[in-house]
Amino acid sequence: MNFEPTSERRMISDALARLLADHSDVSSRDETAFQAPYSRTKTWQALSEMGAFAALAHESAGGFGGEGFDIATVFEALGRALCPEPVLAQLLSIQLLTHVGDSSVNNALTGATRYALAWEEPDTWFDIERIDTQATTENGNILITGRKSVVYGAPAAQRYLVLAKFEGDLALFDVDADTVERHSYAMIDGGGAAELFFRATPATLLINDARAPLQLALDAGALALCAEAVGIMDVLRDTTRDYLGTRKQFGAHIGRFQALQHRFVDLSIEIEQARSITQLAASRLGDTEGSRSVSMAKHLIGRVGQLVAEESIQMHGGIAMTWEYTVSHYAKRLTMIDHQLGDRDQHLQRVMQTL
Amino acid sequence: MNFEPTSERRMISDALARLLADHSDVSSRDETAFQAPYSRTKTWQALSEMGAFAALAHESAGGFGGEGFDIATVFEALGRALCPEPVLAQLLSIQLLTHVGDSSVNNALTGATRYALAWEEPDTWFDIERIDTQATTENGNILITGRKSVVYGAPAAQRYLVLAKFEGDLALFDVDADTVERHSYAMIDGGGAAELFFRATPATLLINDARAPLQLALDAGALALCAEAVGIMDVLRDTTRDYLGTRKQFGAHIGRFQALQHRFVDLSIEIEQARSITQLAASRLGDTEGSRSVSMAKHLIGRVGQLVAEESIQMHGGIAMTWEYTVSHYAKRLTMIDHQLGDRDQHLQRVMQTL
Amino acid sequence: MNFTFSEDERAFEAEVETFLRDKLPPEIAARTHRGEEIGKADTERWQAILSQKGWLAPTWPVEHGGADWDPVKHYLYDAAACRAGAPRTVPFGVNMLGPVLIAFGTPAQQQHYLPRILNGKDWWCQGYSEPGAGSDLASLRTRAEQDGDYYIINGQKTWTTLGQYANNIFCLVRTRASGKPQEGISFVLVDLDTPGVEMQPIKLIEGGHEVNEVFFTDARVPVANRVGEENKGWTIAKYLLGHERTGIAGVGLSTHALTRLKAVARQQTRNGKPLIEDPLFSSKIAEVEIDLAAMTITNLRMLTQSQGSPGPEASMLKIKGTVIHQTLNDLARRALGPAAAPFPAEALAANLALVEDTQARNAARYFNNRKLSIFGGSNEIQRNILSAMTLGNRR
Amino acid sequence: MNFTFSEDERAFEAEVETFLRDKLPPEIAARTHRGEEIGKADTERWQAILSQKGWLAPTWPVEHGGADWDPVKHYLYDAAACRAGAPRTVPFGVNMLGPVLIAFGTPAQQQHYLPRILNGKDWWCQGYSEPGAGSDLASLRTRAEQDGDYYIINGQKTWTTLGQYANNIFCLVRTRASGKPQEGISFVLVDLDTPGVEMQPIKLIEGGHEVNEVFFTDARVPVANRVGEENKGWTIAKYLLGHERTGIAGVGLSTHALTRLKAVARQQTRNGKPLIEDPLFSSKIAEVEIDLAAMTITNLRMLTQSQGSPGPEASMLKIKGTVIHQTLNDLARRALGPAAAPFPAEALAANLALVEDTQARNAARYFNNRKLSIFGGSNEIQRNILSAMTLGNRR
Repeated sequence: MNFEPTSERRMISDALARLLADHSDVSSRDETAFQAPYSRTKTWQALSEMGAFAALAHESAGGFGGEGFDIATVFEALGRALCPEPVLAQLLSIQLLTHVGDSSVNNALTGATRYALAWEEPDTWFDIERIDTQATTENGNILITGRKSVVYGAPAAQRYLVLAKFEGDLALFDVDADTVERHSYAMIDGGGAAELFFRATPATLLINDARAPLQLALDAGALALCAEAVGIMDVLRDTTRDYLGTRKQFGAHIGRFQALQHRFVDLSIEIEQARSITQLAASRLGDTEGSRSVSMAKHLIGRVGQLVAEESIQMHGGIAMTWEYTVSHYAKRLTMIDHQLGDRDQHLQRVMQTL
Repeated sequence: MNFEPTSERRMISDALARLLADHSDVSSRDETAFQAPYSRTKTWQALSEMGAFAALAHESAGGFGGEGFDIATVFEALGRALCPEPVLAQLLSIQLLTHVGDSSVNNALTGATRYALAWEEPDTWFDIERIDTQATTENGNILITGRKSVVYGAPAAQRYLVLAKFEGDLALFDVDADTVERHSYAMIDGGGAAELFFRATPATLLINDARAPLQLALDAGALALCAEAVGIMDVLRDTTRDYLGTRKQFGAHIGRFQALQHRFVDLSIEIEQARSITQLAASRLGDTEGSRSVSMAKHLIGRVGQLVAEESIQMHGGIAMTWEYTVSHYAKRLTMIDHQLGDRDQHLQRVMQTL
Repeated sequence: MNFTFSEDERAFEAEVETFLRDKLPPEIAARTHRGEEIGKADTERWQAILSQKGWLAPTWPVEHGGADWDPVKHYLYDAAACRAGAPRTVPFGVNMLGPVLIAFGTPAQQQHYLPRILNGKDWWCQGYSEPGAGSDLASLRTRAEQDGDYYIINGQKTWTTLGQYANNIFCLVRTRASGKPQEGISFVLVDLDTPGVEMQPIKLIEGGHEVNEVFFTDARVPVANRVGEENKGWTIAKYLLGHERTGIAGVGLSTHALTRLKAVARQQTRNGKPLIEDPLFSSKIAEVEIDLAAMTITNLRMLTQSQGSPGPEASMLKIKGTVIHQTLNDLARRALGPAAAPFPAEALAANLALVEDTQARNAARYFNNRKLSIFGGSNEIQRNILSAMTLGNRR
Repeated sequence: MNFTFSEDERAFEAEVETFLRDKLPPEIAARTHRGEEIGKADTERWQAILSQKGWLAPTWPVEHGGADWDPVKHYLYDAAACRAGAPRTVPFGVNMLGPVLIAFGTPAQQQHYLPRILNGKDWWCQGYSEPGAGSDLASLRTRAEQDGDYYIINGQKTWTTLGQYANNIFCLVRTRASGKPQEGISFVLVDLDTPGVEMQPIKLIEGGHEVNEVFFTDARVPVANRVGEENKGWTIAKYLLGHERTGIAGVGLSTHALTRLKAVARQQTRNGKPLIEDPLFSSKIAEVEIDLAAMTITNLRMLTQSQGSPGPEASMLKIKGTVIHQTLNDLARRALGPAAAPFPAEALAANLALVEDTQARNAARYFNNRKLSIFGGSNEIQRNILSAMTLGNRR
């Protein structure tokens, strides 16, 4: 066993930190996070150039990473910088395109082609068996009809990977974004998503039975969200620690108040637990235990994330209730991570299935 | 609405406090609580004489109380004194005998005849539909066969009220304790119970379809346990408060440490909530909302009871880990109340059925 | 004890329900249910209706135009009003300044200001908190120096709720620099049109504008606008803290929030069944329902038993009441799954509603209501108050 | 990072398992699984077996007869030992006094005492806590006054675990009354047969006898029995606190407790189904399983990354490790329903077992293990230590 990150991963982490400090400092984040297309071309290109996308795929697929720890390294850095770029959408797509095995993955890995995975529908959240979008063949062409909802990264995407029922299976399709009715909006925690309406929209079949590769992609995505959350939690802990040592009330630094001290300690412990379970999931991604470990991690991240978000706000007091103070945005993002790719209860139920 | 106890109930409460201070002071409690028959005749008679049992039944049944608040008054006082006498067994029996309507209830109300309700069986805890004990008719006599488990109050009882399957129904029977194989033991929190083995034991049929009256009795019993818990919690809170103001560590009373102060405050608030939900259940006992309100109360008591027991021990530190110090016994009893007449999860599930 | 409502109480409840059915404008109720800000015009419209009925100031004595309700009536009104979607009465004039003027004001102040609160001529806001002194009033720094019949006020107030609609502000200001920090504070009334008074919005975590900063730069305020004795403002502040108990537990709001939570849990599906049948989620609903049922009794019991003398009850009710309300908000957010995430204003404008419009702002409501345990004396401050009363914070 | 075990580690694990299968007496394993006290004879029997294998003192350097395991090997041994039902090594000699002697003892002390720990001639117990000074070592009052080559010791120690089996005790005693309270403390070794040393049992909450009080009345102890400098015992105490990290999280014990919890949840029924299929209960099992999975990594990560320099890790591992273990105990108790209540000794004697004998003591175990968060530096003390390190407890 070895608990030290490799030097390559340390380099990626450092490079990302520098890059994101240049491109998406928090004070100017509003422009990207809350204005369409919720992505800044310069940042995206810089991410591509430093290899942030290529790090998400194995060498065999043209990347130079693709292990759980590689994904975690990238997303932890994104979380630390509170970067609203839709890298998660690209990760999910890279995972699926790798499985397809054609050349499209190369364009995804350079970031030249931007993808979004359209899978969930209103009221079928995280429940792939209830997907209702239909694909049919007409004159040799495949046409898709249905609505995809809260599609992360869709506003900036050029192509969609779409899950739809097809000849009794759950299949994956490639669709040109220009052919789809798209309604984009910001998320409450920043970043963009869209409602997509497919109305006999032409599509290319990529995978006939997509369940297994989809599960692998969703596991990778959930792991990425866990790592993003860990990055956020580290920032919130450090910011709260500094605030406790700076802010005075009743003539003393509030960090002197034992009730807050003990709560801060409990918070710090839970953050270490969140880091550990994320590392465990990273180490097992793709294994037979992979899905269960990811669910363990996503559950704990949901539980600890809420604690950290709420306690960070509470220990700061009023200032963390304001838009101007970055803690509010970190807390919002951390909270809403539990709404993406399955929440704590859904993942707990998966763990409960094999006690 | 009126939140003041009636003067009658206040009198009963005061009288019980005096009586129990005389008869079962905590230092000598071990003798009663952990030695067969887990009841002291003198205490039982004194309870009878001051009307503690009669207060548990309506005037129409020969008592002088019987409302939810009467039951709560008696058991809160028993809890405060940590009295191990099996009054709960008598309450359950009085409730059922009142329904039968014959003269046996009079002997129960004076305490002259001591009853225990034998309903649960190994592995059918709190699940009356799984009762497996059978009653059959042979030559005009009813005979009961089966095992009843953890029958509270059985070691001191002269008669058992027994639930058994009879002609497709769940029926209630009266059985002479001398005709039953009984294995008595103490509970970990004091007080006695027994395993009862019925082997074609003669019995008298009391109620053919006992489900409804049994539910009423169990509701009354669960309410009684809630009130007992409230009495215990008040003692634990006061003892902890006094300890925090007496014990010194690091040169100051430990009550000066803000982390403990805040936890003590949260404890106190939850105890008030426990009192409130018990009062609510008392006010509704027997109503259409009665069972649900009792389940709400028993759930909250289970949840808060554990918090109060654990925090009282933790805030005291080592001394509360010792047998000699009464906090340990109060905490044990409070904890084990969640194991009687349905635990927090079972009652929560009843509440969930009608959200 | 008797927990059934008396005939009188039932009749009152019926009267409240009739009144709300007849007089509450449906478009206002709809906005309340959607969780939108109500705005100045509609708030004033509704408060005028309430005032006409004599119910705007339920805790004031009748001789000052109040309704003098007991806690049970207050509870009954509150619950019905929340069910119906009536906006909350803005508390600063009615529930805060009013009782202060009645207890400490001169007859002239009472005669001038109280009717103007009731008839809506004045909208008051509160100038207590300052940057760096949220819950710690003793450390406030806004100072008032006397210059003849005027105070010259300099300093900054913050977290001034709905100040953007107000024409007046009551402030705690420092009138003496020496001595104990609590002792040099006075309570003064300031017309917001006074030159040198500026208000700026604060954008909150969820994007809304409900609080403000107020800057005082050589603002001249008549000494006659001081309430109570000079340097005794601390007494008034403490009086207010103890007086704010009615409604502090928010039982009416939470009861309605529970109803909304159950509604959304019936609408949403999980694993092909209504979310309300999911045991993990429904157990959370049941738990908070039980907490709230207990709180309903705790609230009435404490308010009834301690009428007059403010004790530790207010802090208890504040702590547990806000925790319950926040838990309800939390579950309502989580019930929506991914549909909680769209930024409400935009998502609704696109007319693509993923959920009923009364539920669309659940995440925003959750984030906004993190304030409940911070503002108005944080729950940590309340725990300090309580432990001082119960443990004596012995040394 | 690489979380798979190396070939070397796997081989070690296999060796441990073989050793336990071959050498652990089944009757001892059965008692451990039942949660019974192991007693003196069996403890000594097992520790002799361990010692013969060279595994009794896993953290000691090899030159002193230790095994010098790294944290991963320690974890592997621990997990396998708990699964197999091997008794825990009594820590006072091996894990506490041993390292102290190695770091602070004279060569003579090392040569005399270390082999006697390994060969079982000495059973050590700990004299730290005093009545009124549980976790607050600075306030201890047992005093040692020098009289020629002897200390005359007077005072009282308490919470002396398994003292009834011991022949020796190591104590913190006050050798100087003046100055800072921490500075006048010394660390001395006392033969329990010394005249003036008396031991009395303390009965614990669940009825068991595992701790004691020790009374010192003019007990004469050679000054040569002092370890380290006079008045510098505080340094040793702190060293020990930092050194006790291996195993402090109790991952092995908790892992086995989780296995037992799942077993009982499969045996018990609720609503006609195995309890493990009850969503409310099984969600609690899953939650604690997740916490424990995380703790397994946290434990190894912290022990590996901080080897040598004791930091805040020990406190973190203690707090969360004990909370997890107590949660497992709590669920195991609750799983039994009414069957948890019979007082174990009596109920088992009557041969009426309601549950398997490995589960019958679940309630007793729960109550007994409330000690985990109190003894050995309460979790509150650990939080103080941690916050001093991370927040600096700035003023």
